[in-house]
Amino acid sequence: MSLLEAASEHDALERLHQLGCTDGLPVVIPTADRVARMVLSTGYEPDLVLGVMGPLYGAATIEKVATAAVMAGCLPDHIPVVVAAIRAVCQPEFDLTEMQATTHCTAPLMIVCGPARNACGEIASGFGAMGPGHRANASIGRALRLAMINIGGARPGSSDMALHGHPGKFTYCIAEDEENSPFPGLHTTFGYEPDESAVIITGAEAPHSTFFTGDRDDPASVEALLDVIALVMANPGSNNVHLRNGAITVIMNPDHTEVIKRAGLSRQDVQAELASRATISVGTMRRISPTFYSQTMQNDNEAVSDEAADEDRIHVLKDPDRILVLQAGGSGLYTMVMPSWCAGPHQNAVVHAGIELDQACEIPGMNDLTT
Amino acid sequence: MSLLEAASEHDALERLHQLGCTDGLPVVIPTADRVARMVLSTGYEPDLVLGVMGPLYGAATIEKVATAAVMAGCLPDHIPVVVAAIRAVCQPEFDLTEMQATTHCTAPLMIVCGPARNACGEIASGFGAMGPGHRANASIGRALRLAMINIGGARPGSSDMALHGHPGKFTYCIAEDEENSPFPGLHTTFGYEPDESAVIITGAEAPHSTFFTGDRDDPASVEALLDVIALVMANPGSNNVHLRNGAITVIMNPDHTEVIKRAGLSRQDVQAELASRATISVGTMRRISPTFYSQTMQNDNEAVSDEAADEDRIHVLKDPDRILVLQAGGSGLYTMVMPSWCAGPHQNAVVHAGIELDQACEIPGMNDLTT
Amino acid sequence: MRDSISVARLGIPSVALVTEEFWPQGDFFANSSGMPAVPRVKLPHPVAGTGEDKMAEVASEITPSIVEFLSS
Amino acid sequence: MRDSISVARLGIPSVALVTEEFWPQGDFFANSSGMPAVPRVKLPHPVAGTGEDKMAEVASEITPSIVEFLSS
Repeated sequence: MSLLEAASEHDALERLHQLGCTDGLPVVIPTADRVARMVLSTGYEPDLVLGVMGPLYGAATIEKVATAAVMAGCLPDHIPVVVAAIRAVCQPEFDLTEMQATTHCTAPLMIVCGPARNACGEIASGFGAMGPGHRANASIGRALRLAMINIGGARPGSSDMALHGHPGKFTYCIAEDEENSPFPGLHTTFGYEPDESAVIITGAEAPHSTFFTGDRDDPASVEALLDVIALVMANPGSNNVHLRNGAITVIMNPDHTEVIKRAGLSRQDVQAELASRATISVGTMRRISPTFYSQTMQNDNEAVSDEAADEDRIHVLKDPDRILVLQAGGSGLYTMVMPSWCAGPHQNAVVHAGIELDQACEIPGMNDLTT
Repeated sequence: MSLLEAASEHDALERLHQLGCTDGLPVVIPTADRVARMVLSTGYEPDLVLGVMGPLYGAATIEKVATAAVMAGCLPDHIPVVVAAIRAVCQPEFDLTEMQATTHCTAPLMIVCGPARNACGEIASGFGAMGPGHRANASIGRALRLAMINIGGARPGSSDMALHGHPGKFTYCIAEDEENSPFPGLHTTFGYEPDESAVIITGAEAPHSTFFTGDRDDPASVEALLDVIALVMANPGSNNVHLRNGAITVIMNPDHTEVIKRAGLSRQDVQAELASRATISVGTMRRISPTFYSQTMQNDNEAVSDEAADEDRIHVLKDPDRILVLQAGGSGLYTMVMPSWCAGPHQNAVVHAGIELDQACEIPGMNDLTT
Repeated sequence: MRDSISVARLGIPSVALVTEEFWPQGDFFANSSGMPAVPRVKLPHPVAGTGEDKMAEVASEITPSIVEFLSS
Repeated sequence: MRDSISVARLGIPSVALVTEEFWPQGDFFANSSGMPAVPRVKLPHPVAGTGEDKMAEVASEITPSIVEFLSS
């Protein structure tokens, strides 16, 4: 790795901006010393390759990933989550190269589960967890993005062809609110033990706000909640409706999971209900997509022939397991729904990787990267 | 203003994180010298008050705004847009205090129009303009947020009660693609001359991706495009549907505006068509909002009585002028729709302020804040 | 909360009803408005959507403190 | 573009059709894949949705260069 030189940290920052190595915001300058200490905190050798990141096909070595983490503003506490995230997105099922290159706005959404939520710097799962003010969330999510830029080579308009993108392409990381959730940890549905930690990653649109106010006196309240979430999942603009078979994330606030809990529904029940309710009519598809729809439906398992009635309904998702249902956020009226890209060879597969909390050696003063 | 002291810039950064003065990401340390130079670049006195920002009711002086801009990573070139944005959001019609305090995810979306797009540091309007890699967009949008945090006092879970927020609360700033747009500059609809510059601000959700592929051989193509955008505007999760009368932003890519242009529609035509098509059925509202809907509809002008049929349709927006229609983004299949919050005394009024390009004195080397 | 502060400013007795979850925000507004002692009563969270019985129970629990504030 | 590179790697003659707007991305992929000279033909942008006539016109314009690439 060749080293750049600069007269001051601020000259270095300007240089990194000019080289296109930032996301447009200030970074911590990845001096050799800071990167070396971040590498040390991973517990791995600097040249260990975690995966290959397209479209540049750069090798994501521990050293390069540590560099991205330093630039993003991470503390050594955060690095186990960053390492796991890189492992996850480098799995072939994630189609990272295609996702980086697509014209769709998709960005990797990181969901952190298990004890790492606390051990790795208090990753927020409550009020405003997808907004500013939470250093762990902000810098961990950004470390993945800076790796995608500098190791994977994503640059807007030349290699990253997102028409508009969305602000989650700066940083997009939350923790599950496991303690207050009626559901078991989301990671357990992917085969992890409750006391293990994992990051679950899906390519996602920005969150779509979903308003619902319940009424405990009305036993049909849960039906209304499931219906409005399903309607947002089936929103006629999303790729899920046009391409189907992607993944959709549903992040429910505690008041909404309370409605689910009172109705006695498990996570699997919610997934099944949402998959069954999220439909769109053949007539709407013919109206909004006269050319594309008739071409794609020929390849679709859910055979809808030219003779289908306008009232017939098509399911938006084929696989209920591709609906990620979890609790996060403060208590109130909103659930968040993230539609997705759905394209690429694996059509928006969800990936995950275990977070290793005992990998790093404890080094006194290690969290003090800032001197 | 009292000055904090630190042994190094990195100690200062940690201190600012601990004090809750950042968004969780690294900032440029606002040293007295850097702030003074940024103040100088505004062309105003440091104690000029641009407005008052709630819920802390802090006075947005030029010096404090310059401090936010330095922290955000702005260059002096960017500051005229930041000053205009602060003026805009401090207008009473914006309901800044309520917007900062709400449980909804809303964030101010800045749309920059006129020559300032180029004069203030090449604010991007093309591929990936809402994502990373564009310094002017990223740092101008973030300067407004850091002012909202540090002058306005927004902190997640105590004063800012957004349940989840969205990543546009870090930074959310784009330019209009005026040169390639079939529409006149968006600012001209607010009374500015084409050669003037302005920032238009609306409290917005994150962008909702809207898929559409046209067919030049099909004269009904424009109908399909308008229909799918209207359906996304009327998505049953959004506050616009439940509270109505907010603002909705529609950012069309060049391929989609081409369809509009071929059909001979003006911006006003598009606004009128969308306002007329964006409807939801009484039956759907009764189903997804059994309690809230029956309460709110009593106060609604668009009188829908208990005797209304389920098939009757309600308009989502009352005022077509609150649909902001503009072109931005790369060429392709997606338009972006931003629903909104709709609450507050002024129900999501759109605000704007002129950008003064001749205010700052030219000072040699002024853009070199980085030494 | 803000309404209550505005009303109190006009010299009209007022009490803000604030749920537990929003109590810190209430404090914040009271302080930033320069009326740190503006009367407020704490409700459990959430209240909305919890049903008639629960709301009646909450109402009967808090009414005495509201009356006390308004008559003091 | 990536498909074309994969096919070319297998030794099967291939040409990528890339629109003007995506030409830089094509270059990027060709370079990052270590096949900077992988054959590609430039199309106007956009092609999709521009109608039968336009597509026929584009097709007749580019066919000779595709044939040339494949037979060389």
